[in-house]
Amino acid sequence: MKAVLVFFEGLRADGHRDRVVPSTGFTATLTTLTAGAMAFLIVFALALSFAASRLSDRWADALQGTATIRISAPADQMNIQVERVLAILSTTQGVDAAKALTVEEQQALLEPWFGPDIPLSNLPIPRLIEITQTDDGFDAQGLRLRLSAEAPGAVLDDHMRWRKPLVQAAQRLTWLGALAIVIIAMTSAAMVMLAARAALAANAQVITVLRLIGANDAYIVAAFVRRFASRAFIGAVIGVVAGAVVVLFLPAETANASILTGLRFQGADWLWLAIVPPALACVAFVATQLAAQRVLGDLS
Amino acid sequence: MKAVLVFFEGLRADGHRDRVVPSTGFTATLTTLTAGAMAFLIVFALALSFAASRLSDRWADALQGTATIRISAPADQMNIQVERVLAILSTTQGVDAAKALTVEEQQALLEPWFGPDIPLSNLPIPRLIEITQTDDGFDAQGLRLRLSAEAPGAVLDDHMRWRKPLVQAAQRLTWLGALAIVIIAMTSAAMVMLAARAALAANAQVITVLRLIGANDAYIVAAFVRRFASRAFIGAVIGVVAGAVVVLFLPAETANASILTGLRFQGADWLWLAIVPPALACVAFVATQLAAQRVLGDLS
Amino acid sequence: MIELENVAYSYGGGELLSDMSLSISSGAFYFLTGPSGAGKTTFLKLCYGALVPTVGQIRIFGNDVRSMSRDDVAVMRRRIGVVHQDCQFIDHMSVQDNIALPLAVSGNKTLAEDANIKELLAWVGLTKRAKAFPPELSGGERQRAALARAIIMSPDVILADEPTGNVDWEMSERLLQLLLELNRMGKTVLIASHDLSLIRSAKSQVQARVLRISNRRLQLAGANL
Amino acid sequence: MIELENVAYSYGGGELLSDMSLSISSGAFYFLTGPSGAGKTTFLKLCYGALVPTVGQIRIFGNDVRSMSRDDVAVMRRRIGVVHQDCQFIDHMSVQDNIALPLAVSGNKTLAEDANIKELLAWVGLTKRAKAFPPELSGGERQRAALARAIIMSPDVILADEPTGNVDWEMSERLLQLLLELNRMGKTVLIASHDLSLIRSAKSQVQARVLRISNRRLQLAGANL
Ligand SMILES: Nc1ncnc2c1ncn2[C@@H]1O[C@H](COP(=O)(O)OP(=O)(O)OP(=O)(O)O)[C@@H](O)[C@H]1O
Ligand SMILES: Nc1ncnc2c1ncn2[C@@H]1O[C@H](COP(=O)(O)OP(=O)(O)OP(=O)(O)O)[C@@H](O)[C@H]1O
Ligand SMILES: [Mg+2]
Ligand SMILES: [Mg+2]
Repeated sequence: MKAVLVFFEGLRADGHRDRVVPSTGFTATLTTLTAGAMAFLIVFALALSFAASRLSDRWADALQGTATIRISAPADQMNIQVERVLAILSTTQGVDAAKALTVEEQQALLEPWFGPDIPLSNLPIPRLIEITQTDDGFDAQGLRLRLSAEAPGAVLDDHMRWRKPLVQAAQRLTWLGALAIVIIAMTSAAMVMLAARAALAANAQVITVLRLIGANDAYIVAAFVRRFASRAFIGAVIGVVAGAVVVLFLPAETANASILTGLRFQGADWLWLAIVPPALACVAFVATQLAAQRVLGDLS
Repeated sequence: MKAVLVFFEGLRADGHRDRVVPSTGFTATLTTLTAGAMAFLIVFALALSFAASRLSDRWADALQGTATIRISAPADQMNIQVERVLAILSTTQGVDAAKALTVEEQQALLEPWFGPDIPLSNLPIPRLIEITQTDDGFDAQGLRLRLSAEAPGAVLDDHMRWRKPLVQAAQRLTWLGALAIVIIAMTSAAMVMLAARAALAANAQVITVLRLIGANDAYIVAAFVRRFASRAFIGAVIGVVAGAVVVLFLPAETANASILTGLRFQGADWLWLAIVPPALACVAFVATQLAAQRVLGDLS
Repeated sequence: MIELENVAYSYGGGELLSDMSLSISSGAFYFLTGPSGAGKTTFLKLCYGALVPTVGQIRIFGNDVRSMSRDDVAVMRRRIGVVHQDCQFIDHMSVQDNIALPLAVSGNKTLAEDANIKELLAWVGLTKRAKAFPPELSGGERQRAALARAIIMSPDVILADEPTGNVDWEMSERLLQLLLELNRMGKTVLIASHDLSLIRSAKSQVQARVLRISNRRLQLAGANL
Repeated sequence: MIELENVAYSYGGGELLSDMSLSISSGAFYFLTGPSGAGKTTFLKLCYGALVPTVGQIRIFGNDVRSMSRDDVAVMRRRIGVVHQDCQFIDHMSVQDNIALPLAVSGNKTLAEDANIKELLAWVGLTKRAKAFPPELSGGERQRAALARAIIMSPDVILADEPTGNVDWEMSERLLQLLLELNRMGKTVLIASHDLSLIRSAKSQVQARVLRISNRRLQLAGANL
């Protein structure tokens, strides 16, 4: 309860009280500069993290979207089976579109391996149906069961073999990005805390004088908390802006490097930056409050 | 010249002079803690950077290692052409090994598309030769020219189409890792500088007293420089060790996620960690020297 | 106002002050003397609650110091004006703001007191230095500023530790007049000083009692000055 | 030793000190008086090169202060012992170490001087407090420690700013004896003080000259004390 009162007392502006804490000098700028440097780092951690998660999204999208059904059947049965499989697919949840490949398309697929002259039309080769999945994907196991019951010549290949390592790689990238941001955010909080405490230690005389002339603890704590929290906020705003400007001026993604997105923030990502200054100000607020109360505890 | 003298004067141990700078108290630990936190971050930046570069190396290796030659020829000419191509390859620089695929191997390649029953042996399909490149790779253009002259039915496919975006992605990952480490290292240097200056500002009285009783500038600067540089060094050692321990305890790379290497340092990477403490100590050294000289400049 | 009962104090080594009993009554004028290091400053610190006695009881305005909360101590200090021996100020605020600080801190900022500050500054001879910063003051000016800050709240008790250690004879006479004036208005005054001529001068104008710390004990010095 | 020629000094506003000429000769004993804020501390700062005159010339040990390098000033200060009005110490070093600091700083640490420190501590009455830290000292003890630190290097000139402002009469007599002793050994002594009885006591034992700052000028006070 008392802490809450101190909190609100801390946010009420008071001209005289604000002047009690020095507004210039080196120890005064320590909190600002630290919050600035840390906000700058956090911007990069965010940028890295978003880039990693975009990259992994793209990989997942690119791979997860497709599957293939291969139908082997005697020549006269072939078209019936293809029809039947397409019918099954049209009622399968998670299948966005299904399309039987034409002979020319199948030939194009094989070209890298056999050149353009392979006489496919004369061969009893299987037909391929390409499936585009919806975002949720379909139940491969269920589909396999239905296919084996209704179209025994059809084999589903959901490309799992190719997909798995890349999806794992993408997940790990996202995870690394998140780890980086957690570690940088935690270190930043520690640094801002450290700076606030150091600035407070350098202002021990102000606290002593105030206590001696009869200021109560809430007044003293509030004077420092307001100043330091606002300094951390201002510093963090400067740091975020500087970081954002640098990120903006980084080489943009080149057109053909589409598989890896650039480091720039995109769309709503920018909003995350707005959280950084209040967060660092809160850290400074709490750190100053604790440190001031500790210094005061030593004064009778 | 004078700066050099001050440098060596700064590193000479002197019991009394060392005691002149407080060894305890909050502002005293500021430099240590800052260097520690920053070294901790640098360890992660290094880990990220190494992981990115290993990842991109693997991608490049996996893709760059192979190429294929497809030979289409009348059935009777086929074996002669294959022999001739293999002969050409054996004298081509940058080709590590070349091997004609057997019919079974070609069948296995096609299986995903056509099932196991495709009657390849009866077909006039081209033969494939798999090439393993050396690290340097071969000159694809030159090889194509030779092939078109000596074995007109052979077509070289160096997988460039598939490779390019992935190699670019890998390069970009390495570049991001390097960017992260440069930014974190620069911010760390700035923070250590800031901490040293703040600690010095808090010790202004010591400087004033020393100047008043007749200590010359070299003595005063040396006293602070030694202390702060060694504090930064100790803090950085602690930070590096803490960071290394955390990195060690991160989940190791799982066996099947082989495409993305883990965050752990490997082999000689560990040596890089040894550079961090001396580097931060140097930053503290220079920062303290400059700051002390500035404070002294204000004292008559 | 301030009552000590069998009070003893020690900083950790042997006892510095032992077995002191005293009742400082309202409106009295005291001097406190004793050799350097005898414990005068320590005694004053006990009187304004900065130190808690190791033995015995101290009551300030009727409250036992041991039972006071931190905020009680803060409020109590607004009723006791203290001139510290090593006067500390807030170095980035002007002398005038420093002197007015107790008003701001206790929330009693009114125009009447604004006029009061001007008068007070004139009395301690700091009108010209009102806009200066504390580190720019001379030793005597600091002491005078500290005295002004101590009495701006018009406290019930004034404790002054060597308030004239760095000022010349004329100025210390002038400051004494100020303190005598306040005493006449009913304030209790206790001055720690080793300036015998100041004590003599005061004794000729007011019925001042002289306390002496010797052999770790508080003694009432008689007319033997 | 220290020569002033038409020196004036101003902190930025009007001139605080004007047109002062003086030659402090070796082995002399000076007192400096003047009202609080007259510029005594400023005058002493000019004498040990902490301030450079705005007008005129000051030569210390024959060197013009304006032409001295920073290291020259440092070396010169080892020959001038100064007791500052607001004595500052290195708070995390013991009193004894603080007093010995000038020796360490100038590289003259020998055993002989170690014995010297003990003797000096005894003389200023700080033997028992030798291991204490400066913030634990009483006001008078600080001043005595500052005096001990000023004379440990056995300097040619001793400048003391109110060295007895916080000590009782007996102790100030004792400190005066120490300074007189040093003066007899040939050291030049200059004491800024407003303690008239101290000045009188000194005049009865040595041929002391009394300088007075009034109306921004330096005057030699005659026998009119
Ligand atoms: N914080 C402290 N810790 C330990 N000892 C202390 C502390 N403060 C003061 N002392 C010691 O207690 C003794 C009394 O100190 P005090 O300041 O009360 O003396 P005083 O009578 O005011 O002397 P002065 O006239 O020199 O100011 C001194 O010897 C001093 O060294
Ligand atoms: N750094 C400064 N900047 C501006 N004015 C200053 C500065 N230092 C001192 N003064 C002013 O110069 C005047 C003389 O100061 P000085 O300290 O020399 O006086 P003093 O004779 O030593 O007085 P006291 O006996 O009170 O110590 C004072 O009015 C003081 O306010
Ligand atoms: Mg005292
Ligand atoms: Mg002075």
